Amino acid sequence: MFLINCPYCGERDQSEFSNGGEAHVKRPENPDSISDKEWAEYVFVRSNPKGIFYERWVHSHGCRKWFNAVRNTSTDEILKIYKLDEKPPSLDEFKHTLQTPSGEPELGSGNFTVKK
Amino acid sequence: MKEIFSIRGLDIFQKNFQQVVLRSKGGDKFNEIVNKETSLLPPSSNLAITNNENFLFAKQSFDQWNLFYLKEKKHEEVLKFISTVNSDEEILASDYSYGQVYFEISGEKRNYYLNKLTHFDLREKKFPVFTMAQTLIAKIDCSVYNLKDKYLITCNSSFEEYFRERLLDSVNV
Amino acid sequence: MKKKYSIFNIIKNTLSKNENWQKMWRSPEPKKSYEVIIVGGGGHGLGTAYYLAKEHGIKNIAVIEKGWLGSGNTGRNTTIIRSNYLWNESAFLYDHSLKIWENLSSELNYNVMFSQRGVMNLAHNEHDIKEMRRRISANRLNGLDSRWIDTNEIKKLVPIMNTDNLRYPVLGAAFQPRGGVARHDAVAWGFAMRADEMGVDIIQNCEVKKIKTENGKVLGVETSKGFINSEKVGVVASGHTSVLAATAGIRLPLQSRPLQALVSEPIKPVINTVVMSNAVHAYVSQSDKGELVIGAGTDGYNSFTQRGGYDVIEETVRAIVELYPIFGKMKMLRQWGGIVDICPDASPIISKCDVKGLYFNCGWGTGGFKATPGSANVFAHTIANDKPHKINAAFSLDRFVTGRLVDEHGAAAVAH
Amino acid sequence: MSAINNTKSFHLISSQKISFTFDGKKYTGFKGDTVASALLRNNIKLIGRSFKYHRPRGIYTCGIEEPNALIQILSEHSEPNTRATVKRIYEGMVIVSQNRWPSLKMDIGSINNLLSPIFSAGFYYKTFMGPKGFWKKVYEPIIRRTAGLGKPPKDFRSKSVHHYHNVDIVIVGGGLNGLIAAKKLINTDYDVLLIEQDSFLGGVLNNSKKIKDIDGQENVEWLKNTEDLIRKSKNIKILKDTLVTTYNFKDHLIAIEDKAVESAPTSYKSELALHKIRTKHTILANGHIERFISFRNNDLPGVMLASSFEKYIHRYGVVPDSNPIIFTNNSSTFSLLKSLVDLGCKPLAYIDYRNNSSIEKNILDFLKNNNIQTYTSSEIEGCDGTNILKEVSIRDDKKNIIKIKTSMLCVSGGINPDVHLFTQSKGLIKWDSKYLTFKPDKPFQNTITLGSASGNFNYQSLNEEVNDKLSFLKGAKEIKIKLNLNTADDLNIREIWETKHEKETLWSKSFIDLQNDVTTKDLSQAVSEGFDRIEHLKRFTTNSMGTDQGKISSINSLGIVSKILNKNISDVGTTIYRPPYSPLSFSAIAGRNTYEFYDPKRKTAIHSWHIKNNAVFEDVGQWKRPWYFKLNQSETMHQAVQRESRQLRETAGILDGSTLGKIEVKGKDALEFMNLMYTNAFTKMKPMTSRYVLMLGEDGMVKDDGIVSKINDQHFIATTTTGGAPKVLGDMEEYAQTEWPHLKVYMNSITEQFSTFNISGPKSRAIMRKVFSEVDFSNEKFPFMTFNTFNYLDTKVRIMRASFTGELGYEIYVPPKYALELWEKIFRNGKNLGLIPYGTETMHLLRAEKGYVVVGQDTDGTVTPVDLNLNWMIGKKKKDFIGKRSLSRSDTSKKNRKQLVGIIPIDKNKNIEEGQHIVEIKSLPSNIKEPIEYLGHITSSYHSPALKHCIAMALVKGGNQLMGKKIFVSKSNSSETVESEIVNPVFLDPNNRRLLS
Repeated sequence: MFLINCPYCGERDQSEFSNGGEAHVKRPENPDSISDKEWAEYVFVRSNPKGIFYERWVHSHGCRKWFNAVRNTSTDEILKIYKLDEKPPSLDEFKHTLQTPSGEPELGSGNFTVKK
Repeated sequence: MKEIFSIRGLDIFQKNFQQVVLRSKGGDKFNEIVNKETSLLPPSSNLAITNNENFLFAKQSFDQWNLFYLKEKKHEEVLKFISTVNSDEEILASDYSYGQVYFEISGEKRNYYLNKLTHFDLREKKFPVFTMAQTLIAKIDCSVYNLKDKYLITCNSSFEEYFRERLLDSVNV
Repeated sequence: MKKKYSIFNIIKNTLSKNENWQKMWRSPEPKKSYEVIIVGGGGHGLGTAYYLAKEHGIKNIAVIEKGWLGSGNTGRNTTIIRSNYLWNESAFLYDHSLKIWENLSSELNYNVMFSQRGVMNLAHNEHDIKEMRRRISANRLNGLDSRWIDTNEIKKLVPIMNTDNLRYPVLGAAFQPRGGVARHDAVAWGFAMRADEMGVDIIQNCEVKKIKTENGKVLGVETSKGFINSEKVGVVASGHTSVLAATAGIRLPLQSRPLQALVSEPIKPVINTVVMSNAVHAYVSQSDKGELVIGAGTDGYNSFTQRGGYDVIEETVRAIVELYPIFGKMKMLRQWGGIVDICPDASPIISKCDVKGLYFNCGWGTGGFKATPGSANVFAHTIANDKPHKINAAFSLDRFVTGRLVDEHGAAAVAH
Repeated sequence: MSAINNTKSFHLISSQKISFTFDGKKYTGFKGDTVASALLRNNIKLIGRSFKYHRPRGIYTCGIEEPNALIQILSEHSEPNTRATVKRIYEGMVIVSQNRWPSLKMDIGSINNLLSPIFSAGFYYKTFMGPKGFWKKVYEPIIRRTAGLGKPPKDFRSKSVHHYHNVDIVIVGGGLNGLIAAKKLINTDYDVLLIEQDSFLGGVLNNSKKIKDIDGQENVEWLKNTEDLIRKSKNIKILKDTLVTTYNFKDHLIAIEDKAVESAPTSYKSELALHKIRTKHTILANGHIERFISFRNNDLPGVMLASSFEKYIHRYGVVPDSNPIIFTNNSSTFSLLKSLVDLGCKPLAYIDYRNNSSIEKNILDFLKNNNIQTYTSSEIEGCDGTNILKEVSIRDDKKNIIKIKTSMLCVSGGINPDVHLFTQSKGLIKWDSKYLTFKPDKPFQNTITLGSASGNFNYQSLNEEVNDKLSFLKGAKEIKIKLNLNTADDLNIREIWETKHEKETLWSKSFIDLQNDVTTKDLSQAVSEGFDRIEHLKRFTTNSMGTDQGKISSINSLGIVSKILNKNISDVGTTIYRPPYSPLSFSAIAGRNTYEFYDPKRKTAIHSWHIKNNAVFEDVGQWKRPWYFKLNQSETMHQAVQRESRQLRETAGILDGSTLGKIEVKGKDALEFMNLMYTNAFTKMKPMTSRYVLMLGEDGMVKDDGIVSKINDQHFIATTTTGGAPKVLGDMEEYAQTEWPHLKVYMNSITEQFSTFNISGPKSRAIMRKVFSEVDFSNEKFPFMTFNTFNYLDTKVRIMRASFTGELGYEIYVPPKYALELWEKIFRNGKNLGLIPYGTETMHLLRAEKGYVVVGQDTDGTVTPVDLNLNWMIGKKKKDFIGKRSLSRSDTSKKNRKQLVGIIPIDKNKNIEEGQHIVEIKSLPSNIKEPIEYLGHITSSYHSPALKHCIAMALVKGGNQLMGKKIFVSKSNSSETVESEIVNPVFLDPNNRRLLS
């Protein structure tokens, strides 16, 4: 249970929010013009990175507003929150925490106890 | 108004207000329409509350306001206002008058008891006077208005009995 | 079998002060090249290597594990085994597995303690009843031992259950007597030992960093111990599968979510079956050690941290204290989390993909343990023959394109 | 050599006598005693039996780390596995020992101890496999019977409460370091919570004689003054009897408060409180735990940790034994020596593993001056005794074995910072080769460790450490505490984890996990079988998996394994510490969010009327909905539903539909938005008309249905199913905000703002006319699927002509304040016309007669509108709507998908069951082995009072092509089937004469 800083209501317990999966996945504008495979990609396939993840949240038990977040899925740390109409931050901003694709972060992962 | 109980530093009153939920991007026209009805300007900063003796007006999000009629009017008058507002196609006004229940909670131990039911940070430095918040209390969606010496808490009326029992329970157990 | 276990062998070893036990598996350094590489040393991966060696004559295999054997979901789950799924495709797959379970201890000569104490799914409302009656009927036609039991029978099987004095009363249950639980670690160890005996190299503490491909074909894997060559790579890495797939440019319809479980302090036997409830999210069995093993739900966001939200634990515990009044005086001993990979239709993927020689066994979500031997068995077939076994044909990747999903949560079946 | 009372140390307990019962015998202790201290006072040392071998077990420690002394409290609903070392006694308490039969002294289960050589690690995995069937019938039942420690408790409905806290700083531990940290924060701007697991603050000041005085004051006096100072500070709150068990992400802590420490919990309203704390900084000043050393029979009652022995002296005023033997490898035992000598108790012998030259001179002098038999460079080889310690064997510096008779042995193998919470927070720990222990290194969260919890065992640096680590806190005061020490300066420890058995036999054992009976031999056997990773070792041997989670022994097992593997301990690593720190009550976790408050019961505005009129309720989500109304006590559900259905089609019925979701949608682009959300086309729809609508998921499957009413192109009101309401509103908000922000549209939930009544039946028009006399309800003025708003009292009601029963019908939307009044008015007016209330079951039956689907019953998330023959609801000219694209995929568009059909039995007296399947064979094998193909399943089935036979709906493969086909429907309790026919699912009034009348 982490904390999420709702851009409209302030910092609240995560239990007030619902996650909306990967951010910046645009619904195809002309669904009829794309192939079944492309459509399936839109409906069913989302990135699932270990590390930096651009995702959506909604303050479902608060103001019901959607917004975006950048979170490190290997530690759950939220690195940035931004509104839907704001430009997504560049990946470079998070280079220091970037652990993708598969490495375990030294700190904050579920897997290490002892310092090497 | 009915008193639920006053005990051990907690006083709870149940109130009957009328309420209108307004959705709009704001602006002069919106201000004008509501000002005419309420003699209030809608608060412009998010989560802020303004009031006079007849109305309480809170901005709940960037495109949403809650208007309370503190003094009960004939329902048709409220509906008339709603209909006036709705004639503007850029605003949605929905009547919330009798679908919500209203609890006024005061007493020195109100934070202590409410924090048996909610994780919400009620400390004044986090929840300033004359602001509002939407959060979970006793596992249901509620709005809380910090009116300095008391909180006004509202929730859907289907939860009325449940919510009242939870408030009582928080003091009794 | 080189290592033969029996009571006589235990006594013999006892007399020699237990100093002559052999290692269950070797710890080899990886070779330059293998015929097949399995990525992931959990039950599914080790089982796959075992069946490749045993049934398909392939001995030059490496199982590569980032941590230690069984350190992922194999060692973290609540060990429930059943096959009473709604759709034919699922029922056939899970029952294939259940049938292997029934003979697995003697097949491996290693006691995986498969305990067929029965599994019941409780119904708490009219909708549950309708769904379960439908499922039971489908199960019966598919030859599965699934039946409806009323509250009297539930009370007989689980006397400590409160069926009527609760917010959502228990109205009956779907019961599968052949279901049960098993000793999760032992499954991994048993498969590992027998695979190792047939020449499979089990390489622990070796992380696969990249699946190397060229011209649509697999070349091998880049690991923390160097590059290892192989024309066939099977990925069975549960929560990390999509991360590995991404290194080969493959996007899978998977999301990795935290799933938590907990155990109570041990008490004398009190609950002699597995009880699951979807509506109030509580499932409970009692281990042979006496601990109540309790499964909680998944969190609603992607995470690789192996920890979930505390509120999810609370959600389950408040349901079980109402359902079992004696639990009011019990205590939680340990809680932990794993990473489950969830498919949009709550069914697994056991499939080839666009890259030749690359195979995936994933998407088991919250219920993969029960499928361990069956999944391993058909996955080995798929890798060896480069085409699916008829049992896993429906669990291919192209179902998301055609729309032919095996939608187990659409059908409101319990996912665990 | 028995226990004596040390009344000089009675400041934490009172001399008030308390009597309690243990294993049927009455004992007396003092108010403030734990069960353990009271039993020790009574010279009781045998407390329980171990898990596997049923060996006798006593009291090993004086606190939460206790692995052995677990008891069952009969006077508290038979709570099992309670630590005798923590639980306080109260008048009338009844406790029993665990895991023994028939008695603690004579336990049949101890035969396992004789068989123990073959019960070595991994025993179960290697045997019990044959012959076939024996595992299930013979072995497993036997194994299971031996499971568990305590017996199952009795039913208990707790009233535990939750408290949420939002603070700036939490200090875990009210010992010396915690108090000093709190003192630093007095009158600062930080909200501080100081949490102490005991009933009193002070830690080391209460536990030992290590500190002589502090700031020139007696320990007790300083404690009192300091606590007063802290209490006076408004920003600091102290929670006593509260244990922090869990350290979650974002400095979220869980702590459990025992609110019933000194009397029977039944006399309290809530006996436990769970604190859920969100803080900005967490100061861990939670101290350390002493560890033991493994030697032969180190599990015998009478063996105790040295610091625990000293705690009993100072905290509880009981010297467990007047002349114990002490075995140590470090200097921390010096204060125990002093404490004993101060009380005139002379240890029988002092055995130190260190050699003469490395022991501090003041210790050696003290031993010499007090004439205590001292063995240096020596160790305990083992202990002997039946049920209780009788004799110890010392291996002296010349490897000679010397035997001394004694009843108590105090052991210290060193001390470990209590890193459990720190590692739960995902901080990393590091091996300290000086103190031979793991200590906190890098925190992951906002964690600060202080004192021995940080691995700092040196009191002299206390001021410096606290001032340094807390210097970043604004306004924190500089601290300067003057300590006058009474003990050795440093730990000065020498590595030893186990001692060698003089004579190795099959039965000789040194324990590494006392509760789970894991021996040092088990560890080496496990390693030799290849379980050389610490997590494997734990799982194979069950080491540290007991209720104490190996608090006093886990580092020892690492030490032993590192020696076997010839590795550094830091390379062996530790297993992951799992929350909670100590077992946490399920009742406390649940708090008040269970039992009557498990889930809110949502009630409509006319709930009270339903109760008065004998409604039987159905749970639909959180809502309570009338399922059917009982005419009298003897009427069955079937009778009631048949009666309600018949009467409605004859006269009229009214249903409380208030639970249906209602959403108001408005904006310049509302029309376009609605066209995208639903399958239906709204463009040509006339204002003030309504339409039956479907909503799909992007996968093309039906997710919800309802009625949309169009006020104008900018303003719509949509209804949803009861269960689907939040999801539909959520989806609308999501698409409006994230996918189509260019569309100007707002939506509000108005579910609760209107009560909804569905009145239908041939007499409904007549009734409506009586109730709303000014309204023209004629077909011409008020046709089907239109609506309007009318004045009613001082409000307005909206009336829509719609029906889900197939009869003429109206839906009335009224503000809840006026609902009950209107409902009663309708009844007054409808009574003579035969109006009855009806419930959801009758609604479901009546709609089935008309072939209307119920989403969630006739659909299951795998059904498209085409499958339901609802093609007419798809706005085919629309370029796009949610789910449209999915309908043209190869599988979704194929011809022989499962389609909704009607089914009727050939023999009209026969019944078809919901959920059964449609097959093509007349009778099924009694024991089905090979799968039998089926065409589909029955989604709905009712006995139709209108048609006087069973009608059913089914999803059948290629069903549309099978009209008139004879098929068979399986039966749940028989291999017989019901011969049936596939028909059109509209069973009644296919031309809608009734509906449009």
